[in-house]
Amino acid sequence: MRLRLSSDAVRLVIPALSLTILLAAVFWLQPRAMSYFGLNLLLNLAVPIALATIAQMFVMAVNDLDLSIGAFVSFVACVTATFLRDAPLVGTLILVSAIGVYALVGVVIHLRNLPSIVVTLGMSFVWAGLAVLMLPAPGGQAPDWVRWLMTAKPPLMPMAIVASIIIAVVAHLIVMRSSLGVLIRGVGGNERSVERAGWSIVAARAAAYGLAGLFAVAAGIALVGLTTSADANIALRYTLLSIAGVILGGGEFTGGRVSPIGAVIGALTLTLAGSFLSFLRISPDWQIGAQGAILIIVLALRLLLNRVEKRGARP
Amino acid sequence: MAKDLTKAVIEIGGARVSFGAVKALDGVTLAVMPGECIGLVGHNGAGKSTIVNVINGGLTPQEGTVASDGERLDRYSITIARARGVRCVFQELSLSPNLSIVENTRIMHRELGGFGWRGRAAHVIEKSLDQVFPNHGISSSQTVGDLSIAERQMVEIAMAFSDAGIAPRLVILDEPTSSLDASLARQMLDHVRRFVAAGGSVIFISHILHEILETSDRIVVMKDGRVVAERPAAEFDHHSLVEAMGSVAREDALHRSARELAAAPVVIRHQAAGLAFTARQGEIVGLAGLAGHGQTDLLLALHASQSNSWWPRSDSLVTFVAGDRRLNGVFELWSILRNFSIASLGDLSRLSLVGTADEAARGGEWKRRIDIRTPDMDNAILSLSGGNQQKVLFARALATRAPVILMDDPMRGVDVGTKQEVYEIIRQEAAKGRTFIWYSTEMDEVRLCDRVYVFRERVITAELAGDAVTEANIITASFEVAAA
Amino acid sequence: AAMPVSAIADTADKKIALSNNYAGNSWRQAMLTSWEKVTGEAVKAGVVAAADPFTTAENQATEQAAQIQNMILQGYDAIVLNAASPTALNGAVKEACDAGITVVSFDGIVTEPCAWRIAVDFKEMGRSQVEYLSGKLPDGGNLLEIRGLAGVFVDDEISAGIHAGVAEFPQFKIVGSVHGDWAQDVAQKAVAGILPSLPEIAGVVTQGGDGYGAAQAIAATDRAMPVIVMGNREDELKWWKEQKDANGYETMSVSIAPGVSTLAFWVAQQILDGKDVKKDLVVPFLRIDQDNLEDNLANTQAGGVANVEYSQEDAIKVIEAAM
Amino acid sequence: MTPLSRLAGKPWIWSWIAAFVVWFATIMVTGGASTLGLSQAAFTFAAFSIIVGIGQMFVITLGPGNIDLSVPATMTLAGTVALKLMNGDNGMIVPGLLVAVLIGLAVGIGNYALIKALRIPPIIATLSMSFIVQSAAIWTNRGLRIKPPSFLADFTTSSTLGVPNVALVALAISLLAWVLLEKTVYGRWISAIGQSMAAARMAGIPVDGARFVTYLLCAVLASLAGYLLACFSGGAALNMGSEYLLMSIAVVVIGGTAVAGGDSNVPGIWGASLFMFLVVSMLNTYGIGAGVRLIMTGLIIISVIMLAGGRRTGMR
Ligand SMILES: Nc1ncnc2c1ncn2[C@@H]1O[C@H](COP(=O)(O)OP(=O)(O)OP(=O)(O)O)[C@@H](O)[C@H]1O
Ligand SMILES: Nc1ncnc2c1ncn2[C@@H]1O[C@H](COP(=O)(O)OP(=O)(O)OP(=O)(O)O)[C@@H](O)[C@H]1O
Ligand SMILES: [Mg+2]
Ligand SMILES: [Mg+2]
Repeated sequence: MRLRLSSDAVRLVIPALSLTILLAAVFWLQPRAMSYFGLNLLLNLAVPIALATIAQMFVMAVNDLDLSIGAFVSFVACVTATFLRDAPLVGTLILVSAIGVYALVGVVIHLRNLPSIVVTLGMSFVWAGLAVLMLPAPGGQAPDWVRWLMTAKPPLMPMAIVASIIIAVVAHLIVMRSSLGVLIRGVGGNERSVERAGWSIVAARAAAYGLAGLFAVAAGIALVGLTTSADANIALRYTLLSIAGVILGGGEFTGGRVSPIGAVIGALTLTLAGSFLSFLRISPDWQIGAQGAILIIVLALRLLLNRVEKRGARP
Repeated sequence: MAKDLTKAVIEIGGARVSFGAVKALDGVTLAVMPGECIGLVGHNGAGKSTIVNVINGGLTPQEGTVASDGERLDRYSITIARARGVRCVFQELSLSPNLSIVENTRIMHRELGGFGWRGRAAHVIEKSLDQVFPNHGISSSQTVGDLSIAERQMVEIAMAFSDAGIAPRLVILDEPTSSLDASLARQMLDHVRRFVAAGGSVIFISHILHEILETSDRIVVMKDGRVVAERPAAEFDHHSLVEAMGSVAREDALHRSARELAAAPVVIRHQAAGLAFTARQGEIVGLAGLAGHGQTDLLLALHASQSNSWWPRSDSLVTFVAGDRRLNGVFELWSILRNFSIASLGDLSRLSLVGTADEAARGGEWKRRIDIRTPDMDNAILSLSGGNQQKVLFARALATRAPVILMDDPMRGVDVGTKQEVYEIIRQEAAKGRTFIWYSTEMDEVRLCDRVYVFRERVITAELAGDAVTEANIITASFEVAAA
Repeated sequence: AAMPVSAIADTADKKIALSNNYAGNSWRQAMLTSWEKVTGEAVKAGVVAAADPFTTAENQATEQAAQIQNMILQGYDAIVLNAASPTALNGAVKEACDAGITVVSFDGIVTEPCAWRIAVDFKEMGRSQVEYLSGKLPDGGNLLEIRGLAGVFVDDEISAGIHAGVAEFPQFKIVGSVHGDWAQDVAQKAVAGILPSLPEIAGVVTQGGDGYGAAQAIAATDRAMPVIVMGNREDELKWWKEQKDANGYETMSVSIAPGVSTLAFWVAQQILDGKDVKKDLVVPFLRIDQDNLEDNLANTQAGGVANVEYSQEDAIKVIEAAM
Repeated sequence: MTPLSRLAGKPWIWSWIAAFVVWFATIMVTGGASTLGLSQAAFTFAAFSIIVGIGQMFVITLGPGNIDLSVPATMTLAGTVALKLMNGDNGMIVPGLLVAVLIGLAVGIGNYALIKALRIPPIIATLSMSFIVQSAAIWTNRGLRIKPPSFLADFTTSSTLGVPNVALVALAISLLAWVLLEKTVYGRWISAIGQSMAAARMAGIPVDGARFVTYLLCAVLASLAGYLLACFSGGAALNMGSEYLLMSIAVVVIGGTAVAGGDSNVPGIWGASLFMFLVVSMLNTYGIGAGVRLIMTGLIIISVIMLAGGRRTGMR
């Protein structure tokens, strides 16, 4: 039998190649980055983004879109820098109930058959408001254990890479290997047939949103570990970043086609793209535009590789 | 089995279901005994799919009872039905295309969970596939989206017969063969007989009457939400069955009129691997061969070569009748009328404003001509039964002025009576000079064509014309490697 | 200006970077322009080897933290920083300090102890507005407060100052408060929305960049024009001038000068030069009054912001004053 | 069906009800004295959201994943360049408008080129494009605020018969959009594309042409809104469009347009735009702080969509 790459594998090859090319370019521009210390500086801020991207991926797996992730991660960051440090029990309780609210949002969206975009848009205001109430001005401080975790120096590989690998593996196990993951992706692929097989779609959606909440909480905690303190607007851009990360990683908006490993790679790619640009030293007027250009180039690369793959598939 | 053989696996008593003003089921009573295959036939919209949905627990009738093994079930649901071994193959794809076959098996069998479920699921589905379709060539790790329609249907059928702890007792097949070619359909029907012989029950819905006649033990005929006839299969023949369904059987409809078209101008041609493809004015050209061997691709290529995706063309050469209506046929949010008129808006508009009066008039005309069963063309398209939706797509294409009509197995799920009417319309339009390029999985339809191209492995391997268009020739060509 | 020879000798091979989190308004653009002008000359004169400005695509602490980390990798000797958040960059700033890099923050300062801060007393900026109004309107009256972006440190500070001022001069009462996000059009929209429900307004206290929007919104109604404290934008000053010429309108204008980036540059240069500099420096905010309006307006670029650029001597003076 | 229940079935009715309730709650604070002022302000500021919202609605109608995130940057660039060109000269109004429209066209072409030629999902393509456009805006005049021509400044800030002129412009655009959507072949096309691109292609619809025109339309409406807003607020600012990113999406979806595409409606955009302005005004009027105000805004949005919810399938 001819070796046939499954569509899942192809989905992964392309983002991985883009990341490699970008990494090579960064090393070429800035050889100093090619060290334990350099890699950590280059990639540690990708860790919370990767977690947020995985969170977004869970929601996208059930054909929804979460526009509240950025505000939610900011909210979590505020909780982490205040309650979780000063009163760990209360802080934990708040975070657990926040995950509960996330799951509840999934339930409401399903039961009332609402467009997820609008509900999560509304929720983003709610989370942002709660964050502003908690921290009207930036402040707070990361709990020591969080700070320790995010600045740990494991042997051989910097923390940023170790954490990325752990996130990818855990998410892969949940989404691609477990029964729950199959169910969640099944809902994205063909909701009606999953229902006909006797599963509860509400429960599946609640689980997907709950898992998204869980990973977003982890993102917020990791972020505070890196920044040492929080503010109410700290992660607003994670909403778009996480969507871009899922897409860069080979995920799709509909049909339950997602790839957790790809999503982590996508998040790393986005972070690296920013560094690549600062190493290029572009005129300040065009620095913002260059960010757009690099996104375009990375995605165009995806197209190119797609073409090559197609040609290979049809002899 | 120690169970009392006289007790029905499932018994529906006096079921009534209405959707708004439509009475989909009007007091249907149906008992399925162990070890029998019931053939369920009826025109499009007769209520067959609805009764199926009642039996599998997906739809609670507004009135009526459900009983199983002599015990009345008051709270019947999908879960209870599955626990009692009721399985269903739906017409529409009911696998998740983004999941692998193994993962779909996991979804279908809730009891498969626990550590190492992948191995068990693979074993379950492979065993069933091997049993139903020997030499199927499908690997259980493939993603369903990468399979052809026929392969997906095979997987679904195998899924319904698979046993992962709760053995299937009643398998409902709602037009399972619509995308299968003759040989695969044969394998499935043989398996149904084996299953029934071993004590299982089957409800088999099909518009291909010979399949029903040769496979069922008992035939139930439905019409307008009621059971109008119920007799052992041996007491029916093709003619009487069609009559029972309320259509007039026209034997002559299934005969091709010999026509001499060699002198007519060629209207469209295409060169891919294998023999060149041409079609002449007024010709009905068939595309045959095993399902999924490149026929649809040719139609798509012809369509793409003749249409412009940037600029509207009022004089398009081709129009298309979809077979996979969910995927590329129906606009689900729209009314029947809008679905019908979308391809001929150029003719119905002035200064690019749509003339709604013209549109309604044209819609009403085609509703009559092709008998779309609906009280009002402004109803949602999804309120139509599957077969009637297909008729709307047909009307959409015929109402355009395009001289070439591409048909992608468009009769899937269309009832016999309607088919005859459509054949007649095709014949008339062809006589007026329109060209039909017709991919079909049904031999009867292929035999209606003036000329037939046979596909194998995405290549045209044979061209049959005139009296050479016979079942034997087509089957031979389908299995032969290209002579060139 | 004549450079002290020693400075050239010690910092000629040093590289300084500007880390900026936002470029989307005229203030920031003026800040970047001043930076380029002053540092360009300094680089040409050989005072430092490089002074590269960097701006993030989005106004987010996370992105700026990544930017600072990249600067560490690029081997800059000093980072001049206008921070998106006083605390959220502390992690990155600490990394920079640990790598031996001098970090000087200005305008948006950071709390990390290893960094230098060139701060403006934002609280005082808010309080002084009310103080000014108390002189102009001894009887007091109702005030409308236009705030900046919720959750941002500067917004909180100025607002706290304004509220402290109101406590000090109890004849004033804040009857409405809206967020104008430091943007003319947002302020205009927010003021127009709350205005119909407000009683008569005697004064409008602002945070800069929003006075003209408030004036536009009020002019669209038939209310009497209250005293609007301006924020040094050219269009605000011009409007004020027009009003002054037409009906003797009186107010004041206060904001931080965008050129403070150049002060931060020189301070960084001095630190690299081995000067002992205190961690906390204060610069006065730039205030325009009725009598110096014309001069300031004449010196301000059309469509820009009233500005002051600093020289090395100015920096040395500021440093010594703090000692 | 009674007329009332037919009305309740319209997807746009809920945004209107919500706008009315909020309006009423706001004017009650002053016992009704602020009725006229508030209404005029609401129509004035809603007009800008309406114009960009209509463009966004056309794009969203194209189906899942279609969205234009370059709206704010386009507004900024069009406003900046047009005002720079006009330089306060009343004689240059028409060239200024033309330049704004040209910028819209250019951005639209760029957007669709990325989507089509490079197969980039629209959400990312337009986001990338917006960065480039924003840079272009910075580069053109580095954020200096140039005054609009006096005629335009007067026109955009005054009213005709008590109705703000910008609202009249929005009304004219809305009527055109309504005709386009409901009565023309093009409207049918984009609705069909939104429901199923594959089916639309097979039905002979020029899919690329229709999508391209839609992205053009959205960008041109954004540039028009930028032009008007810059004149209205006395000069273009580099951040003047940023509010309209979430706003343009919010007014479309709150207005009852199906997020999954294929089904759009113009009246809802009006209701939702008025609502979005009024809700902030109401909370400001009640003196509610930023945190609580944000929470209430969110909860109100969710309540509106819950009331209007329970829609047909396929609308997620
Ligand atoms: N969900 C629904 N809403 C409205 N009407 C429905 C619905 N489901 C079925 N109907 C109507 O009920 C009747 C029976 O439909 P059903 O699908 O059972 O027919 P069928 O016998 O399966 O036809 P076909 O051979 O075309 O599949 C039809 O008139 C159909 O229009
Ligand atoms: N979303 C929906 N809204 C209304 N009616 C629906 C909807 N989905 C399905 N139906 C109706 O439910 C019935 C069963 O649908 P299904 O798609 O299973 O038809 P089918 O009979 O299996 O297909 P076919 O007739 O091709 O043979 C049909 O009558 C269809 O019109
Ligand atoms: Mg049916
Ligand atoms: Mg059917």
